[in-house]
Amino acid sequence: ATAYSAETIRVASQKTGTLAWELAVIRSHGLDKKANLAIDIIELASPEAGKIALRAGNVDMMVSDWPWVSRERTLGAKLQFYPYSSSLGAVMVPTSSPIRSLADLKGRKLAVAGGAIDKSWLLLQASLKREGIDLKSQSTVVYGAPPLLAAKMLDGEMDATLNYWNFCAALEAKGFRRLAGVEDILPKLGAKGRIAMLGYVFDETWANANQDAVARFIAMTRGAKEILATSDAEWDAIAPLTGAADAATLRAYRDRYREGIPRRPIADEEADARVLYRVLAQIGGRELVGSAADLDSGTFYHAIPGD
Amino acid sequence: MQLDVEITGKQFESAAGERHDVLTGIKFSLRAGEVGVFVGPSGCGKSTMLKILAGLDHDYRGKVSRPAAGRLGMVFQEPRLLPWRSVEDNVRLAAPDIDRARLSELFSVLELTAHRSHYPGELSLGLARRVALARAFAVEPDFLILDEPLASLDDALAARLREEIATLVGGRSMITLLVTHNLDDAVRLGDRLFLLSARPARILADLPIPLPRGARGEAEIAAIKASIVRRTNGEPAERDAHR
Amino acid sequence: MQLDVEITGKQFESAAGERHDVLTGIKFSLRAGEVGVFVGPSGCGKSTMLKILAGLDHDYRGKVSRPAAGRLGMVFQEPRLLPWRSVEDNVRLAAPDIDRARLSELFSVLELTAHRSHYPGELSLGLARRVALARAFAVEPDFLILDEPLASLDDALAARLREEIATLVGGRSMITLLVTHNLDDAVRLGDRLFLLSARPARILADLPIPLPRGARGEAEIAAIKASIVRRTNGEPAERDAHR
Amino acid sequence: MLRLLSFALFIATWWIGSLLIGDAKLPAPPVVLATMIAEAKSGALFFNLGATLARVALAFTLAMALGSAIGYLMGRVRLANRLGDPWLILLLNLPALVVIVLAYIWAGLTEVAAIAAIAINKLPTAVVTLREGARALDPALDEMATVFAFPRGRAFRHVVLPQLAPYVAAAARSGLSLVWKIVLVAELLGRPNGVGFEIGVAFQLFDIPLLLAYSLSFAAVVLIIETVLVQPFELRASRWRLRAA
Amino acid sequence: MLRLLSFALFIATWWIGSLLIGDAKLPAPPVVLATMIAEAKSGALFFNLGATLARVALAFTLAMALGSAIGYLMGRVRLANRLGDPWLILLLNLPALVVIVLAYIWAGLTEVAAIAAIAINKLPTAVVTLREGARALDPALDEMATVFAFPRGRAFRHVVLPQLAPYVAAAARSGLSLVWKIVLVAELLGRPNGVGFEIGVAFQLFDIPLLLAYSLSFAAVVLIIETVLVQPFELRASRWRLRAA
Ligand SMILES: Nc1ncnc2c1ncn2[C@@H]1O[C@H](COP(=O)(O)OP(=O)(O)OP(=O)(O)O)[C@@H](O)[C@H]1O
Ligand SMILES: Nc1ncnc2c1ncn2[C@@H]1O[C@H](COP(=O)(O)OP(=O)(O)OP(=O)(O)O)[C@@H](O)[C@H]1O
Ligand SMILES: [Mg+2]
Ligand SMILES: [Mg+2]
Repeated sequence: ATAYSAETIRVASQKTGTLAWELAVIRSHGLDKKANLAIDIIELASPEAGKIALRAGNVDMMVSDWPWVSRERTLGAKLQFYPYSSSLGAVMVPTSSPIRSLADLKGRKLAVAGGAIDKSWLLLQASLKREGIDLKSQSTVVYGAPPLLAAKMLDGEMDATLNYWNFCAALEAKGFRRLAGVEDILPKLGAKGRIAMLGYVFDETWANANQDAVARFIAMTRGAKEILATSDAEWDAIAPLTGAADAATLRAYRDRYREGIPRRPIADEEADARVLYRVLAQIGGRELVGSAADLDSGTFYHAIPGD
Repeated sequence: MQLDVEITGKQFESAAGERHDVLTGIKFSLRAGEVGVFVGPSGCGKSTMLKILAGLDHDYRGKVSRPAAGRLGMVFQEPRLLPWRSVEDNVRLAAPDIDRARLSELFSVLELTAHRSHYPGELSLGLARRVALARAFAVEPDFLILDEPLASLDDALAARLREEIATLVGGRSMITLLVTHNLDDAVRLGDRLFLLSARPARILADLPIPLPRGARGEAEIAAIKASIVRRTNGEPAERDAHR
Repeated sequence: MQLDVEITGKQFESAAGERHDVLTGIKFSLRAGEVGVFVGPSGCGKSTMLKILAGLDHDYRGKVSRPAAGRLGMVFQEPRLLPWRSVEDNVRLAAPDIDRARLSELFSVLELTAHRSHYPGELSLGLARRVALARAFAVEPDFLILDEPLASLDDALAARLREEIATLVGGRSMITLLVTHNLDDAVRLGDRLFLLSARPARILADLPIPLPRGARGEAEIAAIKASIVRRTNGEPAERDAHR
Repeated sequence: MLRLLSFALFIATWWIGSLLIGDAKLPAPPVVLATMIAEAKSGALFFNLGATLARVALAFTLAMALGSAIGYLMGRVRLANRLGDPWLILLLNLPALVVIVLAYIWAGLTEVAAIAAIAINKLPTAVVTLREGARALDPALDEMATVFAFPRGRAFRHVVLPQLAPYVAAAARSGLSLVWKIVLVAELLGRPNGVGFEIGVAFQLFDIPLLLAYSLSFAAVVLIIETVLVQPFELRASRWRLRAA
Repeated sequence: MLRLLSFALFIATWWIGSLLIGDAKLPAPPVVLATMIAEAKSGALFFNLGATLARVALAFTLAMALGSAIGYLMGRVRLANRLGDPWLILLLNLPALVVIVLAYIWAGLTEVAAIAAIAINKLPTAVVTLREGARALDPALDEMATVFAFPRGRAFRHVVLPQLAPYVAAAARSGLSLVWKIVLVAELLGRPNGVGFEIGVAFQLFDIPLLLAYSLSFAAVVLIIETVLVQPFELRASRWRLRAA
């Protein structure tokens, strides 16, 4: 224990999200004490709740994506982004499905999680467009809530689903085939590597005022990620949090999670984000990215030592 | 066509749960063309009886055989008009087949012509009762039940309406039941007069009125009335029997 | 304490939008202890006038000065009981200060003792009207308004209640207004008798009844009645004037 | 006139509020209006509003018709009430989310499932309201209709319906608002268009002007329907009621 | 008795349904019961149910009280109705989601914001129902109360309230169900506990037994309250109504 009280960082965490897993590891290993931080976790039940919490001033930090942060910045809210996970969605099909490539999706019933402005969905469309396929009009697209669509996939009501990575992992454990991950199509669109779509989002002014604490926070979470990356036993400890129904699912979660730990320099991340931002804007993600043609230059947070 | 009534018992259960008798011995028959008049103390069970005879209440002991295929017309003790329909519609809904001329005639006899398009809420009680009368007359009933039809009307109007009822009764071969507290009405309109006891009601006396309706002069009427008053006053103990 | 009334006009607008006159010339005064009786054809505007005098309707032309601090008791033309309160509660709610003995006495005079705990829906119309009477009496009014209080009651009971009203009126110095279609009631109870025209109502005649109430024998009453009948029949054209 | 004034007052309150709270937390009327116009120009507003209105109309009609019938029955027939009551309470207290999710699971991500789910959510509230209405029916008028041998249809139309009217009005108004609340959830969870879908998008983006633009468009549609259709009709239907003195 | 039978019938239908459709799509009663018991044992059920019930109780009371008062006023005073009506329609047709989001943004992710948002969602439906009730009040009884100089309180309690009772009952029942539907959204979006939070989690995990366990727990609570409290009271209060012959 230190003589002076630790700085408090309030973090919004979705109860079923990966951030909750990391926070559990941080707690159990006392990483927060070592970083001299008090982590105040605001548990929430839905992804959007974090945005409300940040806007309402109830938390300092939440997890979201950089297209949104850039959009908010052009609208006047000075938020910033720091990479958190490069786990991306994937297109899943049943094992025995005749669908062999993304091009085969033509004319099929495709369940898209997250709606028309989902980033993965826009990127998938963009990449297929380069092959002359307009997936939106050439296949039957069904939008819906991610868990619901995953269940629909299990039912066999859909031919394929583009879903969030955790639902894909669960499907994988149930024997579904991973047709393609979104990271696989990124190079085609001009990205240099796996990009971290998700990141910590916080207010610029707050971050500047608390640079040191933010740096310690990032370092601390890296520590937690390292533990989860190396220790299998740790996964058994957090298994109840993941809601994994069986060992196979947990294993799938673990592997995909490990893949998704961002390890690239932030400058590379930002460069790729710039490229993809244009792709997104082009494919009709105006709604998603807003009116600006380019990624807002202040979107990424650069003040972490060592980046 | 005939009405045969034998009600041996009718009970009500109050909200508090106690049961009490309302009718005990009601037994009579009426033939077509006859007017049966019922006179009895307030609260003795007259309306209850009429409800049974109208087929509105089946929860009684006994047997009632009503004229089978006949049309029923009834004037309830309260007007029971539909507040959201005009006077004319109230009548027409009960008697959709009535022709214009007859309707106009009815309204004119009952002095309702000025009120045809009014809603019941805009009527005086006397007017509303007249609408109820118009409705009962309009169906051209074979079986007519009148529960104090001439209450709340001034004497002159009441007398004219009594004539109208007499005409109606005389013109068609129908069975009529009339409840009234007005002996004058009773004697002028009735063919048979039933005196009822206090609750639980039973028929105390069944007095036929010998002369045909048209032939009754003021003197005869006075005589009959006097005899009835004598009878009813002879039994003062009855009325509070239920306490 | 005095009641001064001068209503020069009262109109109603029907739902269809037409306006029609209901009262034109109503001008009279009553002193404490007096009973004013109003007799007029059905629908002429009696209840409307009573409503104005009771202070329920302020939309009229003219001026009414009511007894200032007096308690008001009223029997409406329909019972207007609260269906969800027992007979006793209906009375008690209007007259919370009434003592047990007086209440029991009232119920006993009105032959309601057996019905104290009943709900209005379980009463006959005559019983309900008696409850309304009990309620008006129970408040021990200084200003009593009775709109056909004895309708729907049998003659014997009506006569007894008439006595009761006379006693009440005689015992307290109050102003009483009575509307009735029964000339007998009018002459036996009234001090002043107002004959009203057909709608729009105006006072046709203001007849003082000279003898004090207690002193009127059957012969005098018959004489007064006869004179009134003569008067009303002298003006047959009035009644349909509003058509 | 007064309505217009009141409406103006609303806009004024909103505007002042947005000035006080700040545009980020409550966008001012012109901002929302601009968004609305942009959406209208692109056609998206009408397309989505149309889709939602169609769903609302269908689900609402279905639920009102069925719910009123069941409610009427439960109010009149004691046995029906006894039997139906536990089901009613259950249905009443099942979360919208659960009903919608189950409907989608059983009937697929289809239009039918969505409309059925919405209707099922609204149904019990209509039942509950109409049941009260049926219980309050005046037996005296029933007796009148029996005596004068009103055929079933005539009795229903002229005797029963006018008595139920205020309950129907209450059920319809609050029901429409409920349907509208639930259709959004249904669209959010599994429909590819509609106001709910757009609101979902707006919500994901945290785009408050867009959120308000769509919400208020629907409210405006209802406001117009109320002013032009419902209220004149209501006024006509309640003409018989005496205006208070 | 009959209620119990009907309830048994419900369980039977469910069970058979789950056998036909398959456990994955509709878990059988014992599965849900087991989940319920597990949650109860861990204390989570009571904790979350308690949190939600507290919110429901507060928001419900607030909305019913305020909504009834406003509705009564709007039903009796024409001016109030004219002025309030556009606001009412607007409020009625604002999506729950929007109200909740705005409340959280303005007042923070607080308990107060949640309860206020829920109450605001329910308020207009209470207003609408009570307004109809106030419009249907019998002027004859009002006149009676005036003549006999009923003090305001007595007139309200003995003359007005019994006439409003069926409307209050309808508003309360359908209102409780609405509050319950909305509290879930509010908890989903910004509370760290409660049934809505758990249902959100269950949905993310697509754990249907958990989803049903929480949903049905609340329904069960309401069912018990209805049976033990509300219905006996209602029976007493409507004793004066004549049973149909
Ligand atoms: N609210 C109203 N709107 C329109 N017209 C009305 C209204 N109330 C009464 N009237 C009309 O005013 C006239 C007088 O009614 P009122 O009730 O005063 O008559 P009344 O003399 O008491 O008759 P009755 O002896 O039948 O009770 C009637 O013609 C009636 O139609
Ligand atoms: N639904 C009911 N429940 C309980 N008791 C009832 C019910 N209806 C009537 N009664 C009782 O039955 C008795 C007879 O009532 P009924 O209406 O037949 O009297 P009535 O002879 O028509 O009297 P009136 O001349 O006053 O109209 C009354 O004592 C009344 O209290
Ligand atoms: Mg009777
Ligand atoms: Mg009158």
